[in-house]
Amino acid sequence: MADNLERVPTVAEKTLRILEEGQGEYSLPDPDVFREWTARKDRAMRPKLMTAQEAVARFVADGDYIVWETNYFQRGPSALIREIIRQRKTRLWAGGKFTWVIVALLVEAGCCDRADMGFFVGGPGVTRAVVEKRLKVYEYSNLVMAARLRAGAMGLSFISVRSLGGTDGFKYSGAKIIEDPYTGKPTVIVPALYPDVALIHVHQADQYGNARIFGTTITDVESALASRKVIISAEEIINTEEIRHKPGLTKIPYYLVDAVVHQPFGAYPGECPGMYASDTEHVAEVLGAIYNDKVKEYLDKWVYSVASEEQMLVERVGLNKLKEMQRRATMVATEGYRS
Amino acid sequence: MADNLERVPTVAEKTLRILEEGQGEYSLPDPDVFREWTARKDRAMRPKLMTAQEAVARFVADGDYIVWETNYFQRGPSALIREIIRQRKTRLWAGGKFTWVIVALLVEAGCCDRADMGFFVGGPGVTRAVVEKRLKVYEYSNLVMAARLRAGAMGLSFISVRSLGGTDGFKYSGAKIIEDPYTGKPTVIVPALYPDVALIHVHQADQYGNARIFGTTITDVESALASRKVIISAEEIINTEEIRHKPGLTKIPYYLVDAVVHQPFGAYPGECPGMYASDTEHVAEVLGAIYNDKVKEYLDKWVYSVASEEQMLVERVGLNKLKEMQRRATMVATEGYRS
Amino acid sequence: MIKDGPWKEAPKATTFAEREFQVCIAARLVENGKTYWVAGGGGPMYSVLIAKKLYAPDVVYVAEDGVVGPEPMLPFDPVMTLAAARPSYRALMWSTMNGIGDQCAVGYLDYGVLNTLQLDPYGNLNSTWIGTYGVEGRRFNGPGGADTIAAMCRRVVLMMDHQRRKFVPRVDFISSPGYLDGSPGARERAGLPANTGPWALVTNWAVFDFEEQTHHLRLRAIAPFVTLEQVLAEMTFEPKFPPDGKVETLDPPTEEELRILRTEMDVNGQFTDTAAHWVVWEDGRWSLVAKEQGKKLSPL
Amino acid sequence: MIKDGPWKEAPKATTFAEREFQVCIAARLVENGKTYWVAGGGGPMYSVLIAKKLYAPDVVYVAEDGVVGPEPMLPFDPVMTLAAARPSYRALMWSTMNGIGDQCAVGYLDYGVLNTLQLDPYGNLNSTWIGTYGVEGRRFNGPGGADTIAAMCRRVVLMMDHQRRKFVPRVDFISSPGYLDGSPGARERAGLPANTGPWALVTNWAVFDFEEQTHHLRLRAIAPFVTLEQVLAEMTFEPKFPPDGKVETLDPPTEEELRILRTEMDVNGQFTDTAAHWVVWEDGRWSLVAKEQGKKLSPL
Repeated sequence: MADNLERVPTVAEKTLRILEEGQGEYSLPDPDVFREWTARKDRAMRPKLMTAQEAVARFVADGDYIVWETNYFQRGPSALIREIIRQRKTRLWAGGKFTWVIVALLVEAGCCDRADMGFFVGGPGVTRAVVEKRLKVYEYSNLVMAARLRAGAMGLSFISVRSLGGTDGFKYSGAKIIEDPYTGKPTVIVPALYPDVALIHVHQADQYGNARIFGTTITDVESALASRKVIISAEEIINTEEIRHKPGLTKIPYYLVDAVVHQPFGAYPGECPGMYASDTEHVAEVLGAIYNDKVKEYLDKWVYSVASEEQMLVERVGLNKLKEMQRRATMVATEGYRS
Repeated sequence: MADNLERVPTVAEKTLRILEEGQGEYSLPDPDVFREWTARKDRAMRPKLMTAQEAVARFVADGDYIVWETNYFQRGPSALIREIIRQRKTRLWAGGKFTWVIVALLVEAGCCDRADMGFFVGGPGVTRAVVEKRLKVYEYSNLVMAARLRAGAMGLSFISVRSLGGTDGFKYSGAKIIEDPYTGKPTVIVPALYPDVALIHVHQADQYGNARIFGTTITDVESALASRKVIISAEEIINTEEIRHKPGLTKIPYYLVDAVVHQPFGAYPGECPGMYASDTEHVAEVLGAIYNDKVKEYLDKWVYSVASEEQMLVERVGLNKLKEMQRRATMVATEGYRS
Repeated sequence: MIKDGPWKEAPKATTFAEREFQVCIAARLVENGKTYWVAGGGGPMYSVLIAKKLYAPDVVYVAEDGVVGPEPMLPFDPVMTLAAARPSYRALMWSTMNGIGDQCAVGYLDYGVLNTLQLDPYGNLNSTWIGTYGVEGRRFNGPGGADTIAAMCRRVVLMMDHQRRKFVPRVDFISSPGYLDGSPGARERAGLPANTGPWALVTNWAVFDFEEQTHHLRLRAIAPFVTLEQVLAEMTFEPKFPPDGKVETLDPPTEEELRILRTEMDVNGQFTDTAAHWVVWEDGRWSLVAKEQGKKLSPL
Repeated sequence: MIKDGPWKEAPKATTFAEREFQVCIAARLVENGKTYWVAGGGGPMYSVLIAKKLYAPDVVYVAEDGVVGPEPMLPFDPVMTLAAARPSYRALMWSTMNGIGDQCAVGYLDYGVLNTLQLDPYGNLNSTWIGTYGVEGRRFNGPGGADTIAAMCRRVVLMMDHQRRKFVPRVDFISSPGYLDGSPGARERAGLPANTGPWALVTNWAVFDFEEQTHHLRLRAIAPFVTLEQVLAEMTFEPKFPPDGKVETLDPPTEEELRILRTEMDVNGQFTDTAAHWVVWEDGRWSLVAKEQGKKLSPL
């Protein structure tokens, strides 16, 4: 029998009280349901190169919960987002953490009717959609959304966080406060997030989806692990031989990935650190469009009136601008972005 | 008032049942207590270079809970461990995950009277210590110990895991099974681990403790974040200028670190991937000593009879052997270990 | 909290925008040898970077996305204060959002500096909705990283415009936590780490802290170009006062502070452009002078 | 489970150690196009690597420390099967322990292959203590990574010596979970992921699976060099049998399987050295022949 068995003097009760519950809607975070999905994903290394059109058509469905990494201005999957708008997807639920204009664009384009808030620009269009009940917003923060994705990436149903408690956001979230099972103190927990689609723009990937990202990352890895469908857009497609030469640089392994889109300037108008700087005029234009309620005009010009990203880059942006963006990146900081 | 407020149909009860509790001893995982410690650590960049003797004397106290990364054979802090034995520390509690011979050496040396089990060689000495009640062992697994450290590194008190449940180890652990607050299903949770000391051997560090590790890591980063005192031993001391040149390579920032020990061959007899291969004869010798109950002789030869690691390397190992170990590393795989 | 420092002896500026003043004052509150986690850019970031250059060389600036201790390549492109090459330049470490959140959770990130749209007497912040939540008014950008910083950093410095509509008895929406209802242990009951909370508020007119027992906003110092009456008139509630009743007067910006701010940070003149007037030293006293259209303040 | 494959047609070996046979049989059970997470080295690792070379080219080998899909530089130094340069060579990714654990938890690591010291009818594993826990007997190395793999991989292949003292009605200590008490939902009640559990047991004499309803060990095939009676005599409990009662006979190792095993993996002859005898094909039948002292089996 137990020789080193000792009674631990921590929790005497055999129940834990739930002290408070947010009332926001969320999908039931059941890891076993998610595992049924990953069971069906292919593990063999097969080429997954396709166009943005094809990737979005095949892997983004109306009603999906989508997450994207970083934002429209900084290594975000801007090209994929524009393609979603171009294909007029509907009823998307947006994981709006660490982002600026994307939610506003999706809402005004009629693509999105629910959003989990971390940070996104809430101009007149978003306000109107909320007041007119065309958009439901649930309230978290950047890091709490990151924690929810991390819990998903860990295959859990929930995780505890040291923030969100006490805010009004808590009330409109899926969080709870429970008695901590070990300390007995009040502890905030949040439901894991298992998105339908992760959109991730990377510096380099091979044709199978082994992906490299340089610089800071937000929750690229967590999103790839926690999402049912993963679309990678990459500035460069590199050989798998190169991947094997420096395995420490691989952030996302291929078997998580459903589609690889070769999309140079895929973060436009944003910066891709170490490769090109942002188009500051475009940044001002899109922010202005949102604050001045001109999003439809912006979308007409930059999204609907062009058939593809390639056409947009050539006809709307122009090669000179693209070269200038690259030049400015070279002028600043390319160091550190290849290792 | 709440406009997008909806009742979530998941948890109806206002309590959660604790379904089962392990009976193993553990330190109360209170993040706020840990934060009191980190409040006092210095944030300024000050040189922390010192010898292994000094680092162990200053930062390892009798009775401390110690963790180390990897093990005696593979990029482990072998030199620091030997110094702990040499200084005859006592009553240490060993976080024995992903390790081989270290717990057996510590136990036979009289340094250790408690161990959390993940994986360590349980030869006759360890068995005897358990039966004679000189050693208490609490039962986890490598990954559950890693999860406990991760919970510590996240500043939490507990985390849920998808393993350990159903085993006999569970009974001798600090784990519990509770009703999941979201799914209602039985869920295993484990207490966060906040060690007193982390011992981490790295490829490169600057004098302040900004540290780089190449190849796979076990829980180096988590251990550094979750431990009160962090001792880094490094194969190479590099300039901070070099650190700033490739910030993506920094795994541990300096303000977590208390001591930096420049210790070439600090992983001996183990391999340091990309720098030197292991001393296979020594590996056989130490394993043989443990299985054949000759640990005291082994320690006399390799630890007690030399005053320092440097003396051991020169007098017991010899420069030819060290060069041969480097040569074998060069022959195999140096690629990938600088990025 | 209001300390003396090198700014006492340095040449003073005679013309500046109020928001410039605010940033310089916040810079002087920065404690050397501490880590500062700052969400986004703007005034909070500028104040820490100015402090590091002038007063607090051992300060470690940490960006929201996990850039630790950079030597940022100033100035930045508009909006590009995070997750971009210039602000990340020559860092000691590039981490991830959860990675840097972990560092904060275990207590390694000492101070946060945050902008807010609205503030109540207990330091609660609103950046989500002004008006009746979800029904009327205006949706703003949400807490972003501010909720985390407000919850987990040991001390939080707040920055806000000194306007009556912003000092409210109760914020329309608590986006990021101050002392909540101000009662003892309110933050702990909400699951937040112990010994955390707002530490100072810097407006363009005044500096406040929070009374230890009541957690109520307390006036500590005012700008040299406003009166106590003006400061109080632009608040809908009365702040507490120090036990000795003494409200200090702040020093104006130094020329060096403004030079750095204007040439390396606010290079597009956002602070000066959006100001309705300049603060000017004339005839032995400070006065507010209407700005000449299109004219920028010189970078000194 | 027992399939036909290229080994049917390949030249057969005529002399081998039983543990070599066991590894080759386990290799034939490997499913192409799946991920295999293997704790430590030895037989489990060899079986997956042989399979990848001969039968299952799209298999992804994952090492316990998070090396994904390496082209390992064989043979390894003794003990150095993890966290070392040779086993990590030319990988697709180097992860961390928690990082690879996450991949398993969300379901991307399909199979595990594990050694065990003791096994019960429901596939529970003991690698912690043989004897009365903490009181008498012997402490072993603990679960290591096996508990995780046994809990979270979708299917687990077990490897054990076919000895009476190892097939026990109840293991002395459950280090890693099988089907626990065998009852429906027992694993789920313990918090383990749904649709997981032991899938096969490969000994040096036989292959078993687990009956779907009862989760009880079921004999499926035996080695060509032993009889059914011998197999059952070395177990303390009776296994289940297939519905049709048919127990298949396994094919012996092929020359190619053994060549790879001996020249690239078990190069120090640990499997053959520790064997008491060799299995030899002589005079039209298999027999066990006492090993000549010091003589190694040729690498073919």
